[in-house]
Amino acid sequence: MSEPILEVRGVSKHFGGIYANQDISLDVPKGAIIGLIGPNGSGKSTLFGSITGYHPIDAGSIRYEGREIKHLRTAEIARLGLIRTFQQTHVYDEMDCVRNMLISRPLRGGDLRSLLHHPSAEDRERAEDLLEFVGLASKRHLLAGSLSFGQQKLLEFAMALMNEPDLLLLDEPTAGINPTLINGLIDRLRQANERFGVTLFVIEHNMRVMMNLAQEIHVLAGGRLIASGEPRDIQNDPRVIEAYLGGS
Amino acid sequence: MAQARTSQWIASLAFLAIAIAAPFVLPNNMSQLVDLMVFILIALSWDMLGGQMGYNSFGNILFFGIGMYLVASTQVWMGGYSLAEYNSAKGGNLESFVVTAPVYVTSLIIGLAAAAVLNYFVGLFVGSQLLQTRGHYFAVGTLGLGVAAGEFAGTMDVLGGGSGMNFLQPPEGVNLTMLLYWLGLGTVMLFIAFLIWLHRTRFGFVMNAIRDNEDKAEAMGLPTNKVKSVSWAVAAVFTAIAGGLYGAGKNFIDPTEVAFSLPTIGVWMLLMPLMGGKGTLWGPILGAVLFQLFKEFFWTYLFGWQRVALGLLIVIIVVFFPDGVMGGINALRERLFGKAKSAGESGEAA
Amino acid sequence: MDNILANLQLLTSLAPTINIELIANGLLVGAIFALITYGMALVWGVMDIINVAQGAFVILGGYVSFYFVNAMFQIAPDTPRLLWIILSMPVAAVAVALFAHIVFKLVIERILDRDLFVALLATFGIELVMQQGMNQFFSAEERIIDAQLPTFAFMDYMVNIPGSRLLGASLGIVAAIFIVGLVRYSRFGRAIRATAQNVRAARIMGIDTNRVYAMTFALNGAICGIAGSIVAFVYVIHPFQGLVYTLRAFAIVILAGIGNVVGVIFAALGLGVYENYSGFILGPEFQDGMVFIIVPITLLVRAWIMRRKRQYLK
Amino acid sequence: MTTEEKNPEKRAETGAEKKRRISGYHQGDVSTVLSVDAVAKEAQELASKRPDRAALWKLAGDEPQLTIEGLVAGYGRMEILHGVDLAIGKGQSLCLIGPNGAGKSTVLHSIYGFTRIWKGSISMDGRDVTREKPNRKLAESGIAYILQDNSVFPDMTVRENLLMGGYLLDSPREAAEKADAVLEKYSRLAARANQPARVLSGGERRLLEISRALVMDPEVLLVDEPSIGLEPRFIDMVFDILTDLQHRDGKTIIMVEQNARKGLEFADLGYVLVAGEVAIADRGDALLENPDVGRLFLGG
Amino acid sequence: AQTITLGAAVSQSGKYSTNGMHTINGYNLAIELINARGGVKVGDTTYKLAIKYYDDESTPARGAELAERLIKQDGIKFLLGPYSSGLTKAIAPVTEKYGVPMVEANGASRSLFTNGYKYLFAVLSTSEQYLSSAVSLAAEMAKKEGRDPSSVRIAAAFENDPFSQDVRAGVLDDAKSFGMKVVIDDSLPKNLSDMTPTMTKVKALKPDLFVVSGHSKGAATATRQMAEQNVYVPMVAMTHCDSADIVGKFGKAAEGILCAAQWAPSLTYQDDLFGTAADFAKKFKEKYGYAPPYQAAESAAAVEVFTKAFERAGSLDQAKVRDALAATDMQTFYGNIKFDKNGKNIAKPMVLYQVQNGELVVVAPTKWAQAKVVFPRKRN
Ligand SMILES: Nc1ncnc2c1ncn2[C@@H]1O[C@H](COP(=O)(O)OP(=O)(O)OP(=O)(O)O)[C@@H](O)[C@H]1O
Ligand SMILES: Nc1ncnc2c1ncn2[C@@H]1O[C@H](COP(=O)(O)OP(=O)(O)OP(=O)(O)O)[C@@H](O)[C@H]1O
Ligand SMILES: [Mg+2]
Ligand SMILES: [Mg+2]
Repeated sequence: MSEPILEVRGVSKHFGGIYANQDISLDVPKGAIIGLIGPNGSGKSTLFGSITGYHPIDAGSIRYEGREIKHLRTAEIARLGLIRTFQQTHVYDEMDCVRNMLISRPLRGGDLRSLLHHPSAEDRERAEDLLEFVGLASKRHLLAGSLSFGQQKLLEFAMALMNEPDLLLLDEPTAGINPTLINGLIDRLRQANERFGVTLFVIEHNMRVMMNLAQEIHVLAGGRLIASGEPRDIQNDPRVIEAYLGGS
Repeated sequence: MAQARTSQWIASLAFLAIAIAAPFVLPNNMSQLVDLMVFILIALSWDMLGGQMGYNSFGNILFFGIGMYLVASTQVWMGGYSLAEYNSAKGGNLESFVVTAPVYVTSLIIGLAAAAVLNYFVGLFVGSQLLQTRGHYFAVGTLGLGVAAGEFAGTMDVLGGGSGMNFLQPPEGVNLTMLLYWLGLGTVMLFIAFLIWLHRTRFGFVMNAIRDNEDKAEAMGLPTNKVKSVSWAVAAVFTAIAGGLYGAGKNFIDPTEVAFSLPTIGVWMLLMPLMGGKGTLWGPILGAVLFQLFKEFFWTYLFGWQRVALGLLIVIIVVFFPDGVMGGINALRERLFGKAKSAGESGEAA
Repeated sequence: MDNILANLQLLTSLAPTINIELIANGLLVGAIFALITYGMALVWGVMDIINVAQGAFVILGGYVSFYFVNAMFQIAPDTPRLLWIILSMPVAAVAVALFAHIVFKLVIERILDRDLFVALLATFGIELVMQQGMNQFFSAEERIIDAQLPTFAFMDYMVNIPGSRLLGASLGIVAAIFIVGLVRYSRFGRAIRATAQNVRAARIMGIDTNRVYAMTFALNGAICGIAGSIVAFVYVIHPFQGLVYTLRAFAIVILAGIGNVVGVIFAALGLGVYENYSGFILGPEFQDGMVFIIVPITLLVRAWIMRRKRQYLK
Repeated sequence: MTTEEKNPEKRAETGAEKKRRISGYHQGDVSTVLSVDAVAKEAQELASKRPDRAALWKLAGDEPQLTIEGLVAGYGRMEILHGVDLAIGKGQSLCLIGPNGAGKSTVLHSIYGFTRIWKGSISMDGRDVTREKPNRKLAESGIAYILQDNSVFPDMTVRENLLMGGYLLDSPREAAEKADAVLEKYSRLAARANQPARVLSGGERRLLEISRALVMDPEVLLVDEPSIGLEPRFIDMVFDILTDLQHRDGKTIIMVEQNARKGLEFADLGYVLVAGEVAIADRGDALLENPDVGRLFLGG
Repeated sequence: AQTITLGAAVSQSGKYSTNGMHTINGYNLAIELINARGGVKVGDTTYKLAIKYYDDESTPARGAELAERLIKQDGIKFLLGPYSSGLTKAIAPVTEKYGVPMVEANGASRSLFTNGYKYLFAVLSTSEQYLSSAVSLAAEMAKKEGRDPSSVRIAAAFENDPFSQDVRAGVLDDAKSFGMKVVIDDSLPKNLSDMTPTMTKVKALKPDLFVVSGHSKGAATATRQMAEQNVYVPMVAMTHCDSADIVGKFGKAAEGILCAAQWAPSLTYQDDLFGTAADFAKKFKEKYGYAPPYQAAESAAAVEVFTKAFERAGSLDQAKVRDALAATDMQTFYGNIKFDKNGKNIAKPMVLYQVQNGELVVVAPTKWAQAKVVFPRKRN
C-alpha cells in the first residue's frame, strides 16, 4: 500500500489500574479505509483519544504525515486535518444545523484573524449540500440539541465531512442509524474516500458495515492489537472469533 | 440574513436617537442616565462571556475596579501631582489639588484609554489562566478573585487604603455628568457596532460553539483558548471604561463598596443580561434599562423594603422568565405571527 | 515589611506558644465553617445548586436561637443558661428547616433543572429578601448570646481556649457526624446519593427525586439553624453578616473539590488556621484578601495539573 | 448460548442466519442505497394504509395491558406524534422501528411522562396514566424504563447499582437476593461486582442497566435501543435477558431498536413508525418477511 | 403651613444600619419638637419642618446617587448628613457641586475638612480627637506610677474604613507627641467577625493601652473576645461602646473599658429647644425606649443648627443660609457649636466614659467628670 498517513508505534495508555491500550502499533495508509474492531472496553475509543491528543499517552509515538504529534493539543491536531467524531454524540446544542455546519468549516492556521470573516456563499452551499445528503435538509433550522439521537449522529458526520479532513476517525458512525440509511452512509464514505482522497479509520461493531467498507481491519482485545488483515481473513481468524465474533 | 442585518442597524439607530434625546427630555436624571450607560456597558461585556460563551464570570468586577482606580490615578498624575501625596490625607485631599478644565477633560479621556489598554492585557492574562477551569469552578474562582481584589486594594496606602480615594474635583466650566454621558454613549455605540459585526464573523460562531460544546469545538480544531481569552479581554476593556465613568460620576472610590463591590455592581452585571435575555445583543441592553427603572422605582417608593422588592424581582424573573424579556417577546411574536424567522436566523442575529 | 518580620519573630522565637493558640482557635473556627459548608456542599452536590443564601440561613438560625434563649431567660431566669443554649439548637434547626422548605416550594423547586447561573441568581435574590427582611423584623442591632462559659487557659495564660468556641466546635462536630451517618447509612441517604450521581436514573428507580431535593434542602436548613445558634454565642449576628459565611463556604467547597465531603472538613479546618496565621503575620486587613485569593490560586494549580493530563477542572 | 436454541418454537424461518453462532448485527450486502427523501416518500405511501385500531387490538390478543389511543404529543411547541395508537397484551413484546427522527423514542418518553401531551390517552390495565408523573410510574403503574443513554450510578459499585434497582421493594433483603441472583447469572458483572460502575466499558454498562430491570421487577419494561454500541456477543446476551424477562417472568416489553432485524426477530409484535404515525403493524416475523419493510427499514 | 423639607440619605440597611437608626431617631425627635413649638420662622413666614429619607444601604456609591436624586429630582434645597464618614465623603462632592448646604452629624473623618468644601458643616468633633484623651489619660497614669509617659506601649486595632483610620491617625499623632511606642497597629477588615489574631498579638506583647475602633460590631467583638481570650491590658479604650451597648450585652466583661463619645447626658450644656442634655436624654428615652447614644444627640443638634441658621438668614436662599451657617456660634444641649472655615465644629471637646459597675460614667474631661477613672482595669 501507499505511504502511511498515520503511524502508531508502541502506544500505551492506562487509566488508574485499567490498561486501555498496551503497546499498540499500526499504520494507516494514505487514501485507505481502515477498520478497527474489538469487544466493548477493548480500548478502541481510547486509541482514537490517544491519536487525537485527548489524553497524554504513557508511551509510544504517533506520527501524522511523518510528524510527531503526541505533544500537540487536540485543536492543533485537528487543524492539521485529522478530525474525529465521538461515540456519544457531540453537536452544538443551542445552534441550528446550518450553523453547526458553518462552524465546522476547516480552519487550518489557527490564526484568530482568519476567524474575523463572514462565512462565504460557498460555505453555505456546501453546508446545505451535506445536510441534504444526511437527510437533515428539512431540519436545517432546528436546534441541534432537539434532534433525535440518530439525527445528531448524522449531523455530526456531516460536520466532519464539512471540515474536509485528510484523515477522518469515525467512532461507531452507524450506531443508532436506520439500516437503510447505513447503506447510504457507506456509499458516501466510499465517495469521500475515492473523490476527495479522505483517509478513513473507522470503529464499528456492525460487521455488515465493516465487511463492506474496510480494506483492512485491526482487532483490539484487552487493550492489545491481536490481529490485522483483510476483512475476509479477519472474519475467519480463530483469535478474532474467540475474542470478538463469537466463541465456540 | 440581509434583512436581519438591516433590522439590527435600524434598532441601533433607534437606540441612538432615543439616547441623544434623553438628556433633553430628562435633564434632572442625568446621573441616572450616566449610570444607565455604565450598566449597558457592563451588561454587554458580561454577556460576551456569560451569554455568548457560557462562562459565568463573577470576576468582571475586577476590571471595573481597576479601571476606576486607574482613571482616578491618571487624572491626579496628569494634573502634575504625586499620587502618594494626594492620597496621604487618606481619601484624597482635594483643596490643594486643582486642575484646569482642559487638563481635567483630557486626563479623563486618557485615563479611560489607559484603563482600556491595561485591562485588555489583564483580561488576556487572567483569562488565559482562569478560563482553563469550567462551570462552577470558574464561577467561584472568578468570585474569589473579585473579592480578593477589593480587599487588597483596601490595603494599598498609595490608593488611600481602606479610606478610599476621591476623584479630582471637576473644575468650573466642566459639566461632568454631561461629559460622562456623551463619553458613555459613544462607548456604548462603539460596542454595539462591534458586537453586531463580531457576531456575524466566525469568531462569534466559535464563541457560541464554546458555550454549546467545548470538547467538540476543540476536536474540530477551533482555537478555543485564544477565543476565550481574547473575548474576556475585550469584555475587560469595556468593563474598565464603565468603571472609570462610574467612578468619575460618583467622585468617591471605596475599595470594597464602590470599586470592587461584588454584592451590588458585581451581581447586577449578570442580573441585567438575564433580565433582558442573555446570549442576545439587545437583551442585556433592555435588561440594563429595565433594571435601572426598577431599581430607581423601588428605591423611591418601597423605602425600607427596596431590597426585598429587588430580591423578589430577581426570583420572579429567573423563575418565570427563563429567557428574559427578549425570550418573552420572541415567544409572543411567534404566537402572534407564527414562526416568522426560524430559530437559526434570529440566533444569528443575536 | 518590618511589621511582618516582627510578627514572624514573635511566632518563631519570642513567643512560640502563640502558635498553639493560633492553631487551636483556627481549628475551632474551622469546625464551625465545616458545618456550614457541609450543608452547602450537600445541596451543591445533590441538587447542583449553589446556595448564595446559605449565610442568611445561618443568621436566621442565630436570630431564632437568640430570641428563644432570651425568652427562656425571661420565663425561667434561674435555670442554667447552658441548657437553653443547647436546647436552642434543635429549635433553630427546625425553624430554619421549615423556612428552607418554604423557600424550596416557592422557588427552588421551579429552577431545579436549570443551569447553575439561574440557581445562583435565584438564591441571591432570596438572600436579599432575607437580609432586609431580618433587618426590618429583628432590627439592625448586633445580637449576641452571652454563654458565660469559662475560658480554659494553659501555659500561664498564653494559650486560651474559650469555652464557647469549644462548645460550638464540639456541637458542630456532633451534628456533622450525625449528618454524615444519615447520608451514608439510611435509606434516605441512599436516595440522596443516587440522586446526586444520576438524577434520571434515580427517577427511573422509582425514587421521588423531588422529595429528595426537598428533604436535602430542608436538611441544609437544619444544619444552618444549628450553625446559626453556634455563631450567635461564639460571634455576633447581624442581618448583613451572612455573606462572610457564604463566601467562606464557597471557598471551602472549591478547595476541597466539589463532591468531596471528607475534603470539606479538612479544607474548613485548614482554612481556619490559615486565616488566623495570615491575619497574624500580614495583619488582619489582609485576612479576607488572603482567604479569597487562595481560591483562584488553588484552582490554577489544579487546572495546571489537570492540563498536563489534558483534562479540565469542571 | 443463542436465542434460537433457547426458543426453538419462535425461530424456524430464519434458516439462513442459523449457521452463525452469534447473530449480533446481521450480515448482508449494502447495495440498497436509498436517499433519505426516497425512503420518506415511500414510507408516506405505506402510511396511507395505516392499520386501524381494531387490527392493533387484535394483534394484542384483544385484551391489551397497555394501550395508547390517538396520542398527540411533542416537546415545547413542537408536535412530534400525530395520533399514535398502540396496544400490547400482558407478557407480549413489541418492537418499534422506523427512520431516524420518526418519533420512536418519543413514544416511550410519552408513556413515561417526559413529553407534553396535547391529545389522546395512555392506559395501563384499564387505568388512565396519561398524566401520571415520571417518578410515580414505577411505584404506581409498575412501568420501568431503560434509557437510551447512560443511567448507572457512577460512584456506586456494580452491586450497589443492582441494589438500587430494588429501592422500592419492601425489604432490603429481597433486593439483595435478587441482586445476587443477577450476579450469579452474569459472570461478567460478577467479576466487577465491587468496582464502581464508572470504570465499566460501554457494553458492560449496558448489561448492568438492563439486568437491573430483573431486580426492579416491573410489570412493563420500556427499552430504548438495547443493543446500541454493543459488541455482537453482548447483543445476544442482552436479548437473552430480555427473553428471560418476557418468557420466564412474564413481563411486557416495549422496545425501540435500530438493529431492526434483531428486534423483530425477538418481538412478538412489530410497529413501523414513520413521521410520528404508525405506518405498519404486524407480527414481528411477518414484518421481517415484508419486502417493503425490508427495503425501506432493514437495509435490503 | 408651608414646609421646609430637608433631605437625608441614611443607612437603614447594611452594616451601618444600627447607627443609621440612631441618626434617624435623632433627626425625627428634633423635627417633632420644633414643629410642636410651631415651626421655624423665616422672615415673615413660619414653616414646618419635614425630612425626606432614602436608604443608602451603607454603600457610598448609593449615597452619592441618592444625594443627587434628592437635589435634582426631589428639589430638596438643604441636606442633613448620612451616617459615617465614608458616606459623607461620597455625598459632600455632590452637595458642593450644586451649592446645597449640608449640616452633618456623623461624618467625623478629618479628611472631610481638608477639601475646602464650602457647603459642608459638621456639628461633631473630628475623629482624630476621639481617642486622644485616652492617650493623654494613659500618659497621666504613667506619670502617677512614676514612669515616663514615653514608656507607654500602645496596641491599636482600627477598622479599615475612613472613620476608624482617622481615629487611628489621631492616636498615632498623640502617641508621637508623648514619645510612646505603638507596638501593634492592626487594621481590621470591614467584614469583621473575628479578632483572634490581634488578640493573640496583644496578649504576647502586653501593651499598656489598647485602643479599638470599628463601629458597633468592632466594639462588641473586641469586648467579647478580650474576655474570652483572657486578654488583659491595664487600659482599654474604644469607640461606639454606647451604640453597641457593650454593657447590656456583656455585663462584667465590659467593666473598666473607656469609651470615646461626642456627648453624654450628664453634660451641663443646654438650650431652649431641648433643655439640658439630660432633658434630651429623657425625651428620647420616652419616645424610642432606649437611652440615646451620642449619634442620636448629635443628629438632633444638626437639625437645630439648621433651624437657627434659617431664622438668622431670614430667607431660604441657599447661599444666604450657607453664610448664616458659617456664622453659627451657639450653645446647644449637645455642646457649643462654632464652625471654622472648613466647616468643622471647633467649640466642643470629646468626652470619655468608663464602664464602672455596669454604668457608663464620664471620667474626662475633668470639668464634667462624674467619677475618677479606675486604673488599672480589674482582672477578671
Ligand atoms: N477516562 C477514563 N477513565 C477511566 N477509565 C477509562 C476512561 N476511558 C476509558 N476507560 C476505560 O478504558 C477501557 C477502554 O475503554 P474504551 O472506551 O476505549 O473502549 P472501547 O473499545 O471504545 O469500547 P466500546 O466498544 O464499548 O465503546 C474501559 O475499561 C474503560 O472503562
Ligand atoms: N427535546 C426535544 N425538543 C424538540 N424536538 C425534539 C426533542 N427531542 C426530539 N425532538 C424531535 O422529535 C423527533 C423525533 O425524535 P425521537 O427521538 O423520538 O426520534 P427517534 O425515532 O427515536 O429517532 P432515532 O432513531 O434517531 O433515535 C425528531 O425529529 C426530533 O427533532
Ligand atoms: Mg468506544
Ligand atoms: Mg431514539
